[in-house]
Amino acid sequence: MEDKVVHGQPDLLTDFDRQRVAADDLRTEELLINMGPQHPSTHGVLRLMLRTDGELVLEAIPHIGYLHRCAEKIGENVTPVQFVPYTDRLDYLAGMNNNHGYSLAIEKLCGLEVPERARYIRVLMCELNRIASHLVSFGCYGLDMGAFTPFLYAFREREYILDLFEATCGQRLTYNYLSIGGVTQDLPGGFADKLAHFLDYFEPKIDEYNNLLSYNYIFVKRTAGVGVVSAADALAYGLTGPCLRASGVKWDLRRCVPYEIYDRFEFDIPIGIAGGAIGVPREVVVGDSWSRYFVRMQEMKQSVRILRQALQQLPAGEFRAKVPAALKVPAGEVYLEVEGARGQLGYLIVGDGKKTPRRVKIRGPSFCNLSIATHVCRRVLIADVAAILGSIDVVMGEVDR
Amino acid sequence: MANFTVEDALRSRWSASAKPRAVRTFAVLGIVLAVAALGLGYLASSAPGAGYWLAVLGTALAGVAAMTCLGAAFVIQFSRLVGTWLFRLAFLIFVGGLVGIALLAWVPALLYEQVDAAVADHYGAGATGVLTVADLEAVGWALPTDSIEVRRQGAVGWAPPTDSIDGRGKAVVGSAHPTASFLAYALWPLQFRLTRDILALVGVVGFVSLLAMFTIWWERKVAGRMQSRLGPMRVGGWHGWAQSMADGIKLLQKEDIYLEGADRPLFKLAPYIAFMPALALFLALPFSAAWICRDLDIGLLFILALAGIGVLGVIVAGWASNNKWSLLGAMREACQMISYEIPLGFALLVPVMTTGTLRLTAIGELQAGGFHTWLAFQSPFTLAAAVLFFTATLAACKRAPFDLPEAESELVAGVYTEYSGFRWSLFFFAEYAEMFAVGALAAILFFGAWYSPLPANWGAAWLHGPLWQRALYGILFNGPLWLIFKGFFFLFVQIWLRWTLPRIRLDQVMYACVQVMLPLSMLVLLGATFWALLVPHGSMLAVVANLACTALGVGAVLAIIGIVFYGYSNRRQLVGTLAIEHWPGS
Amino acid sequence: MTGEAIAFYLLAAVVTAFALGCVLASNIVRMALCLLGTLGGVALLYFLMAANFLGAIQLIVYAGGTLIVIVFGVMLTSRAYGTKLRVRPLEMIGAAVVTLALLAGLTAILVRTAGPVVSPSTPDFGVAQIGTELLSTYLVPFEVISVLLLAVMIGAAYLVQPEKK
Amino acid sequence: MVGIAHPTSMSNIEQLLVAGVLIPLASFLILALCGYRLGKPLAGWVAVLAIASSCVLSAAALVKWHGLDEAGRLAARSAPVLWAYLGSVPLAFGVNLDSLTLIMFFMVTLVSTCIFVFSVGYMAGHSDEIDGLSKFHRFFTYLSLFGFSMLLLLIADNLLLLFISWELVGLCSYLLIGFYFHKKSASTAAIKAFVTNRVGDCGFIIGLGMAYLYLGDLSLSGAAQAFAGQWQTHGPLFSQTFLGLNLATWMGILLFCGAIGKSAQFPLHVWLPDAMEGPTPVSALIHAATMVAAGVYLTARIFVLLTPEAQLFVAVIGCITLTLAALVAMVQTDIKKVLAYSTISQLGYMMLGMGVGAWIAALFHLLTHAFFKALMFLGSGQVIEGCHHEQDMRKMGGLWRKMPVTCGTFLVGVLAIAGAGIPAIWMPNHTPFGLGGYFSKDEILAVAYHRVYGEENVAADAPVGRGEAEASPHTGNTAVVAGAAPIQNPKSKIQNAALPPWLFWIPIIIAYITPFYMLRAWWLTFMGKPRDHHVYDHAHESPLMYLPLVVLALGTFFSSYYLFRPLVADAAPTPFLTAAFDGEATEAADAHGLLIGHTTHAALARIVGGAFVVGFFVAWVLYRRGLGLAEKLATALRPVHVLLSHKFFFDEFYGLVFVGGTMVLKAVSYAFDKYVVDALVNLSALVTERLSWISGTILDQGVVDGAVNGVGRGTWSLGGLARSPQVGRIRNYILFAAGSVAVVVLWMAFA
Amino acid sequence: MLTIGLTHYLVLAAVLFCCGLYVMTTKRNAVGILIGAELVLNAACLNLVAFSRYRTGRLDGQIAALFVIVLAAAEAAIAIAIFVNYYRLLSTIDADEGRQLRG
Repeated sequence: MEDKVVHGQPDLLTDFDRQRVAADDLRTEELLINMGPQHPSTHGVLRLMLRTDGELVLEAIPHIGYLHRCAEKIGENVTPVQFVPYTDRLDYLAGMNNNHGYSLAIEKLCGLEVPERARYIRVLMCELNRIASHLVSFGCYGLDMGAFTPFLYAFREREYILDLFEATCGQRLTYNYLSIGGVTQDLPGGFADKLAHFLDYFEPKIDEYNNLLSYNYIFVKRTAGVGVVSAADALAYGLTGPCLRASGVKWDLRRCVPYEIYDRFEFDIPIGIAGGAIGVPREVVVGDSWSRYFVRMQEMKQSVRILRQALQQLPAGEFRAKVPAALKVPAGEVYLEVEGARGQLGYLIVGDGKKTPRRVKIRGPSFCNLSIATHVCRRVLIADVAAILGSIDVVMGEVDR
Repeated sequence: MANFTVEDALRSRWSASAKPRAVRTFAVLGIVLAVAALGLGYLASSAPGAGYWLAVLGTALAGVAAMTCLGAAFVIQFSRLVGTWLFRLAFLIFVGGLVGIALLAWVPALLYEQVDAAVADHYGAGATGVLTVADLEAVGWALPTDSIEVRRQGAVGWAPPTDSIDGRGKAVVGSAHPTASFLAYALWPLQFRLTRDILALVGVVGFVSLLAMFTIWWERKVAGRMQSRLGPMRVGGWHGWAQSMADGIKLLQKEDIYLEGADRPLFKLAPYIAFMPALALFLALPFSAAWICRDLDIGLLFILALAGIGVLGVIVAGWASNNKWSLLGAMREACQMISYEIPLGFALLVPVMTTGTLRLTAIGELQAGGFHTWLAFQSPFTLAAAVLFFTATLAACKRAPFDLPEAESELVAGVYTEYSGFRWSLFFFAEYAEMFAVGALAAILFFGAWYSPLPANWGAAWLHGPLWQRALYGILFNGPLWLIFKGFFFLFVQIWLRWTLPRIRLDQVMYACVQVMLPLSMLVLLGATFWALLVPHGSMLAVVANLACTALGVGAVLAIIGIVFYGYSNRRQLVGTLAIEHWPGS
Repeated sequence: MTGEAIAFYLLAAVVTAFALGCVLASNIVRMALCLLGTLGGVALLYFLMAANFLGAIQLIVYAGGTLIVIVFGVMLTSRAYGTKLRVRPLEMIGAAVVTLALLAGLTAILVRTAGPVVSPSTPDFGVAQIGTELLSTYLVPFEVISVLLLAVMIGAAYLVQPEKK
Repeated sequence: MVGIAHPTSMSNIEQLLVAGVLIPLASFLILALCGYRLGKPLAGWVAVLAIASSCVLSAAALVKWHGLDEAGRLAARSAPVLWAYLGSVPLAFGVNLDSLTLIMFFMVTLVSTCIFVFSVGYMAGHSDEIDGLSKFHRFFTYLSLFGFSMLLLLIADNLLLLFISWELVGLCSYLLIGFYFHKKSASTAAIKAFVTNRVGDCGFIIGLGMAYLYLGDLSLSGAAQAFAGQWQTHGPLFSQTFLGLNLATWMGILLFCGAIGKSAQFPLHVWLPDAMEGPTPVSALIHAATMVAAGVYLTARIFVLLTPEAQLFVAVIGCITLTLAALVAMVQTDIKKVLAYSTISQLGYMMLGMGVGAWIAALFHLLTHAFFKALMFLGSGQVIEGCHHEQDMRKMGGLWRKMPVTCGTFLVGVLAIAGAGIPAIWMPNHTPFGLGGYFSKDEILAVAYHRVYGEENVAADAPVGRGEAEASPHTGNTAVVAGAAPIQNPKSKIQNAALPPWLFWIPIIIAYITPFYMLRAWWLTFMGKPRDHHVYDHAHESPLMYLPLVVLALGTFFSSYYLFRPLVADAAPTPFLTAAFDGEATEAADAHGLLIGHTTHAALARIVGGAFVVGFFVAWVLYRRGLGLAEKLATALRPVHVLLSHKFFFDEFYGLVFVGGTMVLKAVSYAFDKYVVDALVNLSALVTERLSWISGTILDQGVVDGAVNGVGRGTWSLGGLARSPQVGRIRNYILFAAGSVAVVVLWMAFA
Repeated sequence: MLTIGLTHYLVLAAVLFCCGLYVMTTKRNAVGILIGAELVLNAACLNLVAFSRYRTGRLDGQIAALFVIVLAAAEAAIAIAIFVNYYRLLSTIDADEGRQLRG
């Protein structure tokens, strides 16, 4: 199957190709169009140069760098504790996960032991933030497809999560909560009840949204079979997270290379399934936009499962280890990846015994995921570009760093 | 400005010193004018001949001016009080205006009836001629009803008390009374076509502007409710009713931006090309059998033609913007439009074929016999044609899920990308006017036009009764209110779809048209033809089909009502069961 | 000066103005818009001549269909920043001379051969008559045209199909 | 004249017939739309069900019709439905309800039903997947469409509707011949059939145009009346001549051209043998039983429009055809080709019958022929299918052991086509005995005999001249006013003159040849020793396929004189311009059964009564011991054998003349274009260019002065201007056209 | 002058015709030529309807005009298809460039 893929449009999609004849008919001359950096469906300041032929996109080249803030360089000039807030601004939709990765990497380098309660709180926060991030993705994807209403629903649920975050750390977007050695403060009173309440409320909503959007005929028609990424391509382009799993690769760091305490929880890894299976429309191809979108919807359910278990097991105790006031980054090198909301978020930290690390390098999943865009956006319609980009779900803060 | 209200506007306009001065000026002026009016009135009572009329006119003018000035003084003096009351009643006034405009439908009809009857009375039935004021004066209000009935069968209007008719059915001509003279002067211009046309034009323009403003606000409210939010709430007080007006004012003040390299004249012209046909098609759109600006024998074609021309404005806008997104939008519009006009036309042919006329009033009149006589329920094919028509009009009006020309998530804002301010709003006026027009067209062609679901002949007795009976008849059985209601219903369905469905891709739009709707509409047309040929009216099959389709229609209506009631009674539950009270201090 | 005369002269002025606009415009889309004006004016003239159906058809088919196809064609075939295609002045002069000569000749003939002004001899025909005529007297041309339209449809689809790779 | 009728006002019989036509159409639509989903056996059974119900309906109609008296039959006809006006000519479509329609309808549906059933078995054995798509349902789709169009053709009461269905059956024929279109020979044969038929149809449509123009009415009855009126008033059809023949004759001949093509008459017979490339059921149904007979049917329908000259033309064509085809059939080795040529030959007999005025006999022969030829084709299909698609008779032999039923039923067909029967004079009770083929062929020959030799007998008791025709009560409903002043009889000399004798004698000779080649085919296939054991071992027969054979064999038995002929005779047109002989024959036949003039039959019995015995005997002698003797004979008569086995070189001749001719024409026109037109164009361009070059360059250089430069440039641009008509600019062409118009207009205006 | 008769319409049609002709002869853009042709056709239609109105008293002129309108639509569709092909082939819409077929 791999060798059949020629230009990102596998041959097996013959009847979709047949439908595209209409698009081919409008072929006239090549047009260079600037999609972004202020385009509504590029999710931030991504700029795509589209070489189109009428409505048919021949090539889409991403131009990045509009949100570059020298995050890595800053990381080399501030102490690890000071750098944690900067990580919030990488993937600003899932700040907790960013904090988490960096903290884990520093802790590993410095050999710090994190208290048990803090570990659970970290998992709670990461999974909640994953849900929040996927909700944004879900809502915006609907918006990209021209369905406005799901966006508002998604944001309504996200509000509740942000309320929880606000109660926990006082912030709604950039938390600086998961810090080196644990979390900055303990959970507020009554948090467990609120969270349990929220989970009970939220879980059935996922099915509702599936019925509302995922199985909508038009939505399926728009997304299924569009932007198919084969497993081989996904691996070759270094795709991670939902984008990789949608291509049928069962790879999730939380399960495959367990970090923190993820090995203590039961959860499944949702992957892309070919059309015809239960709950999957017939038109769906493994690795298409619908699969990427739907993997996120299923991941929210899994996160709810993890949250429930973590809440049950949540121990009492310290929320933070004793961290020396003047933490020195020991000489050495550590590279650590966590499963962020968008994929594998990696931190490479090289220390040389000073207060500041000598080198900080961040592997942003969005950056790698975006690299597939050119490959996939060949001979698709302009509307499909929005569908593909939305399903890749990039956050420009992380791409540009 | 978040809390800007009408009250604020009223309050901020007047500085401390200006207010008493204005009040004083207006009060004095008012009193002077009132005295003048009284004097002229005195003169009028004694002056002979032409002087009498001059004095009467003067009295009237001076009286009106005096009332205006005194009123102004009062309003300014008690501006806070008035503002508050206005503020409270504002929405009522707004909605009342809307309804009033619709009700005004009757007023011209009423007056025209009087004048036509007078002409008929004077020159004989069916003849034409020009009446002088004196003729009208002599006729007065006592007009025979039978001539009215002959000329305006089924029209809603006012009829004089029947006791003023003598045994021969002729009016008893009373002596000229001063009120009769006023009326005669007022009615005299109405016998000319030009006057009526100008009045109708004014009505149409007023209706379209009000309609667009109301619909934009309504759409935002509906969208809000669908998305578990409130929609506009601030401007105007009650549920932000003045939002569209505020937006309009804002848009008027905005800078009119042109792009460097845009084709300026075309760029400026395009919104008008889009707007004018949308406005003009109301000229041939009957609001009821009596209230129509021009009852064309090809009314349907006329409306179709104008709807087709309006598209050109959008296309030209896209082209003239010198923006590739706009260009793409324009191309989408062009190919979508050309494709969907064909199934639209086919679907339209079905009622035309069934009724055998292109005159919209004639098509409407055929559906007077109640719910089951509505054209959509005549056969399975007319029902299918109604559905096809509605779908095609969605595409024709660029409404979701066919809103590709402006597809904001794909083409930024499509053809409207480079437009701002008033020109931008003109496109939206056109769009909403057209939406209402196709909804009304659907009602006229398929869903009983201006008739209520009740058979009109149930109220036939009221048609000749006193004014209140005739008004009741107009509300219950037959009248522009029903058409407006139906038009708004279809408009609501369009809004409903927009906030529910994702957008279709271009190739799917074309596929849906060429491969699905086109053959389907051809089949429906063919089926309707054979139905008309082979199933005689009143045969068993026809009756069964009619009843089945009617049952379907009734079911749909009941389902919608049921859903509405369910939604309304469960409105608290639907929003969400979670209420996280905020932590203290957060 | 009857109402008809006023309307005619007004419409004639509009039609001529738009036709001249077509002549003078260098931008192809403007030409198309002027064509729209001309078509609309001619349609109104049809209304004036009591050919209501024809007027409406003119608006629907010409203005709503043909013109959009033309504008669509313009968009497909000209870049937004297209170079102006101008003809040499000599050619323009030649064309002007020829067309003006033609106009002069035609007008002269028309004026010379004009009979007395007679009032229109037709009753106002309705749509029904046109339909009856089309399906009886003019059945054969009607059918031929339907076949032609089919051929045109296939031909147009064939012409613009993408070349096979 | 033409009443507007609501469809429901049709009589019962008409409704039955219309339903019978529409059911196959419904089946066609069903199969075309969802035939693929119905799958392999089901799609076939849908078609069978449709045609079988048509058959039942037509049988019911026939029974009803049989029970009606003359008045009831007249009453059963309803006014045609007005469809539209073609100019001033009303186009009304209705059902042409008469005995011929009914009996043909019944025959077509019955034969079709048999063949459809057979096809289900036949096609099931074929793995017909092309490009991954099964062709099974498509076959039945086409068959259903054919059923519809053929039946429509039968009930058409209007030449235009007839033409439409005529073209529809042609289309079906084309589709079905080319059914195995991946086979080059099949697609070529399909195209050949289509093109050849178009040649004929070309004539037909011109004839139709003439009918429209001169008669002003395209309905069959209306045209006949108008024709009569023309004759009476000596209208343009009769007064105007072209190449010595009057236009009426030309119209008849042109209309008959359609029949020439469809019925594979000389010279357009070449397509039918090739059409055997189609599946065998198709050959049986379309190219033997029904469609090719449509030509004869058409001739029968337009018989009243044929002048005696045109009739002679028909007879001559028929005679030539039957001779050529029978001769060729003698040497064919492909079993289907033999049958194809025998079909052509029999069609020739029918046309001959039509031409000599044996209207009833020809149609009677059509009916009997339909049965036995369908029977034999299906038999051959059974053989071919059983023998692993082997069609060469030389490789068969001895198959009777393997396929007894086929063998027996085939023999019935052979006997029928050979005209096996015992003439009345040799029967003790003077009642002849024989199969249908015997009676029908015999009657055609008898009529021919009369026309050649028995004219004096006939002239006495049958009116020939117009005057008598008017007076005769047989004229019935024709529009001739009795007692009208006799006008110049437009009938030409040959009306009263006897036909040339060879029109009688050649068919007689062929009547001897027919049993020969038919028995040859049967013997080579079924009798003797197996010559190819591979084929022999494979041979088998299946009940689904031989059941229809049995039904058709029964039909062949019973399609006899007593059952079919009276019905056909009912429908015979009251002779108007026809030779009145047939009227006499009808009278006689009705009165005495078979006694078509004792003398004639006695003479005939002496001449051809034993023809089938002779033919059979010769064939038996020749092929009794296999092919050896025949091959020796072929070597001995080599030139004749070559001529016959190459089918008189018709294909080669056409290839040379028409295809080659077109090529030559192409070459000539190309040469003309290249050497004359282009040369002229180039020359003028060259001259203009030279001129401008001379004026621009030579003069300029010759005169050095700068002032002259301007002149030179001017000349150059003038030259350019002069050249501009040829630079290919559309605008300039328009300008020049407009300029010339302007000159003319100015001249008109001011001169 | 004050009563409108046939000649008025004919003169107007002549003006329209000449405008169309001028457009056809002076525009290099192929679509422009098409627009000119449409003007010419409109002039013809106007003539037909005027004759029908003022001379024949029958519907023939209107119906002929109807056919002309339909044919013009067909013509435009084919012409645009050809132009699109032309544009693909030559990358320009300049009618003067299409000269490969000249003698």
